[in-house]
Amino acid sequence: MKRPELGAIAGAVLVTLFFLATADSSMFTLAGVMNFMTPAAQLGILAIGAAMLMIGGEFDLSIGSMVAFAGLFFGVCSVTWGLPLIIAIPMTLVFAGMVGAINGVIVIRSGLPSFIVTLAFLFILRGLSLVGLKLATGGSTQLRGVRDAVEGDWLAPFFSGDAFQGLFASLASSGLIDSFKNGSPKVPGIPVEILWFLVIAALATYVLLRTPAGNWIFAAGGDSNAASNSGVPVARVKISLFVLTACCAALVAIITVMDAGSTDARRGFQKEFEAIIAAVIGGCLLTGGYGSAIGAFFGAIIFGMVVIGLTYTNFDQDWFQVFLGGMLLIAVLFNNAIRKRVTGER
Amino acid sequence: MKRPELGAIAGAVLVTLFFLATADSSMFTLAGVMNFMTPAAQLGILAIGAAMLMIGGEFDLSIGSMVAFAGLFFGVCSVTWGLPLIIAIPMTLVFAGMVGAINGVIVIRSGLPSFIVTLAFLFILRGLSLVGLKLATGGSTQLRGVRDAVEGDWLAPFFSGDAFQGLFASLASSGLIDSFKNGSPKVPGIPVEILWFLVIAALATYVLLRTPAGNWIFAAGGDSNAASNSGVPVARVKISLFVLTACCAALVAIITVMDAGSTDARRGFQKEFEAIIAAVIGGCLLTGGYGSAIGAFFGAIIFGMVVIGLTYTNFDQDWFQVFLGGMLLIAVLFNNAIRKRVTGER
Amino acid sequence: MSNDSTFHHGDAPKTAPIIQMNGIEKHFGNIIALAGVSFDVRPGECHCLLGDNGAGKSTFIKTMSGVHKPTKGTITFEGKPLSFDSPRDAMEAGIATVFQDLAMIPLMSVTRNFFMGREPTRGRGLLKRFDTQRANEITIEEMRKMGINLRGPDQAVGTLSGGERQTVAIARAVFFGAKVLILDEPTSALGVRQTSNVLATIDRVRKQGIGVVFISHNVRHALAVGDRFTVLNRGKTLGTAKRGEITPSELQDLMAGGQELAQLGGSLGGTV
Amino acid sequence: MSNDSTFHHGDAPKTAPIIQMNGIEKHFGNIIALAGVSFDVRPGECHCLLGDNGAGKSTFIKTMSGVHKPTKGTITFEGKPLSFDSPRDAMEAGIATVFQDLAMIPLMSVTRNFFMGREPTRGRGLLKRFDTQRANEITIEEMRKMGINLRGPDQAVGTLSGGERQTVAIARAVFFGAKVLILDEPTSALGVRQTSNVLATIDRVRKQGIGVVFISHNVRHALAVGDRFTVLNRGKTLGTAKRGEITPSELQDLMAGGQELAQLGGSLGGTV
Amino acid sequence: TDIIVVAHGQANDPFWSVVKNGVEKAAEHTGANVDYRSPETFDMVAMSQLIDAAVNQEPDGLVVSIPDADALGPSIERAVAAGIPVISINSGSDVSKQLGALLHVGQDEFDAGKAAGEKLASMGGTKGICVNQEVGNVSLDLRCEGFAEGFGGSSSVLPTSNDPAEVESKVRAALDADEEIDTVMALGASTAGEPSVAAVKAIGRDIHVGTFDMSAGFLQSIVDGDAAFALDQQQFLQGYLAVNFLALHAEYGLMPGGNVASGPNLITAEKAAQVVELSAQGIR
Ligand SMILES: Nc1ncnc2c1ncn2[C@@H]1O[C@H](COP(=O)(O)OP(=O)(O)OP(=O)(O)O)[C@@H](O)[C@H]1O
Ligand SMILES: Nc1ncnc2c1ncn2[C@@H]1O[C@H](COP(=O)(O)OP(=O)(O)OP(=O)(O)O)[C@@H](O)[C@H]1O
Ligand SMILES: [Mg+2]
Ligand SMILES: [Mg+2]
Repeated sequence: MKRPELGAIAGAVLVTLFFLATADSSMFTLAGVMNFMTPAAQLGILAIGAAMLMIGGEFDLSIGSMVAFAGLFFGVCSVTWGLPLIIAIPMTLVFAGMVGAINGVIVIRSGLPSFIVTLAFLFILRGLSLVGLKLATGGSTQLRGVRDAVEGDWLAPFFSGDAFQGLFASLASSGLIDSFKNGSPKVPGIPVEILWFLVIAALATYVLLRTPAGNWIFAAGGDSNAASNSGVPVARVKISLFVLTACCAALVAIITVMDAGSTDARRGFQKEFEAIIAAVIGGCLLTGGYGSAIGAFFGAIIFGMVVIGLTYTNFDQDWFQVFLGGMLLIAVLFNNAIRKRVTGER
Repeated sequence: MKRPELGAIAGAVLVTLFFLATADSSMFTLAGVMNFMTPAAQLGILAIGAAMLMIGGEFDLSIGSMVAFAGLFFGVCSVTWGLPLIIAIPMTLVFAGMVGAINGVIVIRSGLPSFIVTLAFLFILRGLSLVGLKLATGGSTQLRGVRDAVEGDWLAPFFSGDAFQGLFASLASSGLIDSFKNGSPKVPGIPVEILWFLVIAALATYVLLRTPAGNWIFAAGGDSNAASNSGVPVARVKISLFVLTACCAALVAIITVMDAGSTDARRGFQKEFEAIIAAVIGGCLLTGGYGSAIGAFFGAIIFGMVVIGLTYTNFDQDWFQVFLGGMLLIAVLFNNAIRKRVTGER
Repeated sequence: MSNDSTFHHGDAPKTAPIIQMNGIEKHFGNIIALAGVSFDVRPGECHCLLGDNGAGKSTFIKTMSGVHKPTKGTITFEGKPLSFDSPRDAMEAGIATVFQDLAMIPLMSVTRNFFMGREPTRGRGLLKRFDTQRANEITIEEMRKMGINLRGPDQAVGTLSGGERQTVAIARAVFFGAKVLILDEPTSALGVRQTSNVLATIDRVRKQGIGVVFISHNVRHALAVGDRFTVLNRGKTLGTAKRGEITPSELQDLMAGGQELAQLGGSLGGTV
Repeated sequence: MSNDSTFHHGDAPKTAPIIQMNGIEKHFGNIIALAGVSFDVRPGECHCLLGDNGAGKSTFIKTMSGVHKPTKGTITFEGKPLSFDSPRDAMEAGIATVFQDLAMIPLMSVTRNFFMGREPTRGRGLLKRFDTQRANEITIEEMRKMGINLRGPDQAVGTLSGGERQTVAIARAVFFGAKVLILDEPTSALGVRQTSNVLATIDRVRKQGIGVVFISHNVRHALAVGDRFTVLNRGKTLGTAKRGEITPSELQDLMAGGQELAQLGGSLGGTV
Repeated sequence: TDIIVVAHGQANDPFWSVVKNGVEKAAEHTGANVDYRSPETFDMVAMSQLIDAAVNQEPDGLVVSIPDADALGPSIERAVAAGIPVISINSGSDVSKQLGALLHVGQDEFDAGKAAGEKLASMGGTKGICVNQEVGNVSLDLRCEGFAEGFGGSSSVLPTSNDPAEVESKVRAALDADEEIDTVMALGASTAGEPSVAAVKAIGRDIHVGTFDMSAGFLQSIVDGDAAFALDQQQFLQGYLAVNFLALHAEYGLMPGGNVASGPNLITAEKAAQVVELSAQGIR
């Protein structure tokens, strides 16, 4: 009962063992690990937001579209309007947060399930991204030039590229990590999204377990009626969670847009789904009130590892989806069995 | 409280009024109505299955993939093996039902949320469809020739084409309904899926409201623990519902494959989503124990009307998703307000 | 406490027990809820199960009605060893239970809850259907007998008051109770009138030869209808006493686990 | 019923009421749950709210604690007209409530439930955090005072027995009760020891000048601690009586809505 | 004049947005009232219903793409029966005539794939992967099949999603896992092509990357020498010409006598620089 993430950790170990046995050895070199951790981290940032919202008893299906929409907004800020990052990034986050708040307010006011409200926003935001992109570019569905626009901005290294490049270069030159023939390290540094992922997972865990707000989130998701009767400001908590989730999506948008240098209308497609999967693998209950950020952290890693890892194996890639589904099933079954074992019967 | 479908009916009226005001007048001609009712009926058959499962407290995210998978199976039965429909159709239904039962048994045995289990099957079935298609066709992802294979089978008219063709032809020749310049009626008959849709909606309503099994479904979804303590065979009820949902998907697969004459690996993509949307618009609670088949019926009609209806209006396709989302939101908000009004505060 | 209670009818019957539980243990993970409890019910008797909060009473009757499987111990039903796989099995064997949490579905109507799992049908073959009309009539009638006049049989249970809800659960169990009727704190949320109805009902049912297991924290209620009293403490049986062998204050002391009560002596005349 | 109860301390205080409710009505759709109820609580008194099942007691105290907005009627708190927008408002004004359904989250630990909405913190600024250790200590201690020894403060409430759960809710309300303490059938699931603790607690709290609203179906419990008694029937006030002005059997008749009880007279000595 | 375009690609698909831009340009030039419609996903059943909906509105001309002749055939035949002039674009050149369409503007997906495969084989490729961002979409699958045939050497399909980070990681993983891969064929320029180039760059091996369709970013990579070529089918023309033909047909009864091949058109380093700007505007 007490440790939702236990199963996810066990699942991660299981998946690792599976790939150690079946995948090409390059998967677990430093470069290989960075390679599958990058998409896992991008998904994970979304998944932690989604997990907190799920613990609070709600869903947000619009986060995938939000990635596209916030990406567009950020792209317009920096390319079209030429704003520096110190303005563009907060503006994007505030803007995304506002959309999240609208989601939240509609859910709370109407009493409708968040599933259906945010589903409407899934379509609306996706559609607006397309319209906005065409307006911004004069007809194309891709907005380019972000990399040039943010070049040299002092904030850029925090949101794109690789961190600790100096360290890695010196490690490579001293032969501690692999390097290319020309002497540059195979892994130039740690992609910033991985660092963000770690920081956000730690923060979310702290908030959930060590602050009054965390208690309110669990309470609001466990039984919003009982929570409100006990004095928890349920509406405020839930709206804040919607804002937080939207901001997570916006952060992912900023990072990926700066990394790719461009954004298009299909960014973040179905990420809402993957984020929920990762959260559920991580032990969150769909009914709310139970789960953990650490669980979502490992859930995202499992998902990322399976998606990318299968490419390292010799399986016919036509079977990709079959394996993905099968491994998901095995991971959650295993995860569930372990949790029941460790924490006693429910 | 007592009539979940009230809001959906009101929503359907609202949407109809909207299109009467904005759409091309041909939308509400006989041909136009048949045109939007056909996808609504295909979606509706899925939605009624999904609604019953949701009332029973579970989800099935694999129905979209099941449409592809059952379509492939049916295609192989009739094209590759040349079986007559009287054998091919029951085989397909039994086969789909078995997969549904596997879903159900895993959910019940493991105690995992059905969301995650059926999600795994979403991938597995989609992947198997791809692999199976390639095997059956020798490398292509499209299996063709179903129309020729079933041509002349006495069962074919029940599952494909239009019913009451003679009636419509005579109506057309007597000028009661529109006809093309060459004299054939614009509407050759009522597409069979619409008839199936009506029959299934009526049956499902009967089962839910008038039989012990219906009571068990509501009970199992309302609180499976309390239901089981009161003597409801919860496991049996839920597994049967999974089977039923899978069979609904297989029926849609059979109808669409025979109509299209072909099947491909992307059939039914995201239909699980749309079916759940329709059920929720129709007043089903995501938490189970509340909803109706009639609601899902009108939910599917609303959804079908919006999707097809927008093409009868002058909106730019770029704005399609924005409108779709907006109309969904307005329909459910309206629906919710009406229901609260009519049934008193919750 | 006077002994001339209207409900008392001499010693407990000497017939063979309908159900006999021997050395039942139940563990939840590393929590031991029951550490070896033996208990039996005979036809026509009301056997009270008493004990402090958390003593294990609910857990025990749940093993009796098929909800939990005992970790250890045997159940003998009408002389044969038996193990119930589900509450439905127990029900079909003739055990009806009012659970402490009532096992009601808030979103469903009173009638649908009343007949949940055992719906009356009309017609046959494919036309066999839930006989709503008869079900409604029975529900209204049974509730009236318990002293509750429903607004309508299709009111959702979730909108009933606590006591009304409890009455539905009791009326249902009594209606279907075939051989054993188990009541877990059935009167806790009931008003005086409803309580007296329930106690009278227990008496009536018992006279029909049904065995009743009655859990209560109210010493007076227990003494009013009980033939035998078994006291649980921390998952163990403290012992069983027959009616008349034990005084109310002895019983109350036992139920409190032998610990001192707060300064209440005078005001409540010895029985809380 | 003797009048020398340990809990009785003369007439109700004559001070101004803390909270005064006037002509409260509450409709749910077309169901009229309250049809004009007036009620007040003064500091240092225990005002009992009595009535049959479905009389509207819970609905009434929910309007008092900010859960429902009354359809009609006025609330005066400490002399000023007031309307609570949420339970949190009422709580901040100093009203603590034990709801009949307890308002607990089964999946959360006892401590987290105990402090839900009012967590003690340590540190400040960004480092302000939930002081788990102190919270655990307080929880264990307050539960012990009520006669429950918890296995651990991190046990999930969902795994507690019915009575243990109720005790958590009461201990919580008492701990936070500032000016008014509302208890909706707090002793319904409690054992004798826990009940006597709760009654003693009500008395202690009242002596500190807190006004207590106590709902019960148990005439004896009500008489043991009540200073005034208001009886509801079908959403209307039947009248208010001071302690000593009314006999137990009169009170019981009132609570039963004036209707006859099943043949119980002898066995329960007039009070169920 | 009213003209309706029903295509199988969504308005937010970078490839199809160019077709749509062509449609809009033609509408502007001819003054016709044109609607572009497509199903929400690659869904042939839904597409046939959209064609039916279009026919019900009795437009003066109908433009369709035909990725599945079996599924769409009856609806197209119904349009023809209703006396609506039909032009097919993009896919379906083989069945276009047979179903009653007046002509076809486009390029055969299989042939295009074959051309690309041959080009890459001629650059020395022996082992290739085909990066498919939408497995099961028949027109994309055909491109892969064509590629496999034209390429001759060993080739396999790498299924991915639309997410650039995932595509990049997967291509990297595939390249890491098999040192012999020397050719990457992407099925869409911005979704699959650009991340493939990034992956190849990060891994530091000498690998040829080609793509179907174009995006400004990918073209820039061609200019910079990081990628080999883009296979352009000038889909702007497919939208523009089809609408134009039908508008002229409605006004004057004019119609060209045969199919128009809009591609394939290989964009290599020499030509890439000129089209970057046009691509950024959604014209190429
Ligand atoms: N599912 C469970 N998991 C863990 N512990 C449990 C579970 N169910 C009950 N317990 C524990 O077992 C003990 C006995 O609980 P039970 O509900 O049987 O008590 P009870 O005698 O019915 O008490 P009450 O009179 O308060 O209803 C309690 O301490 C409780 O915490
Ligand atoms: N949300 C609601 N919707 C409709 N009716 C309601 C609702 N809540 C309460 N009622 C009705 O109002 C009446 C009063 O209910 P309430 O819970 O206040 O009774 P009570 O006096 O607390 O009874 P008990 O002693 O059984 O707890 C009941 O008849 C109940 O059916
Ligand atoms: Mg109990
Ligand atoms: Mg009440």
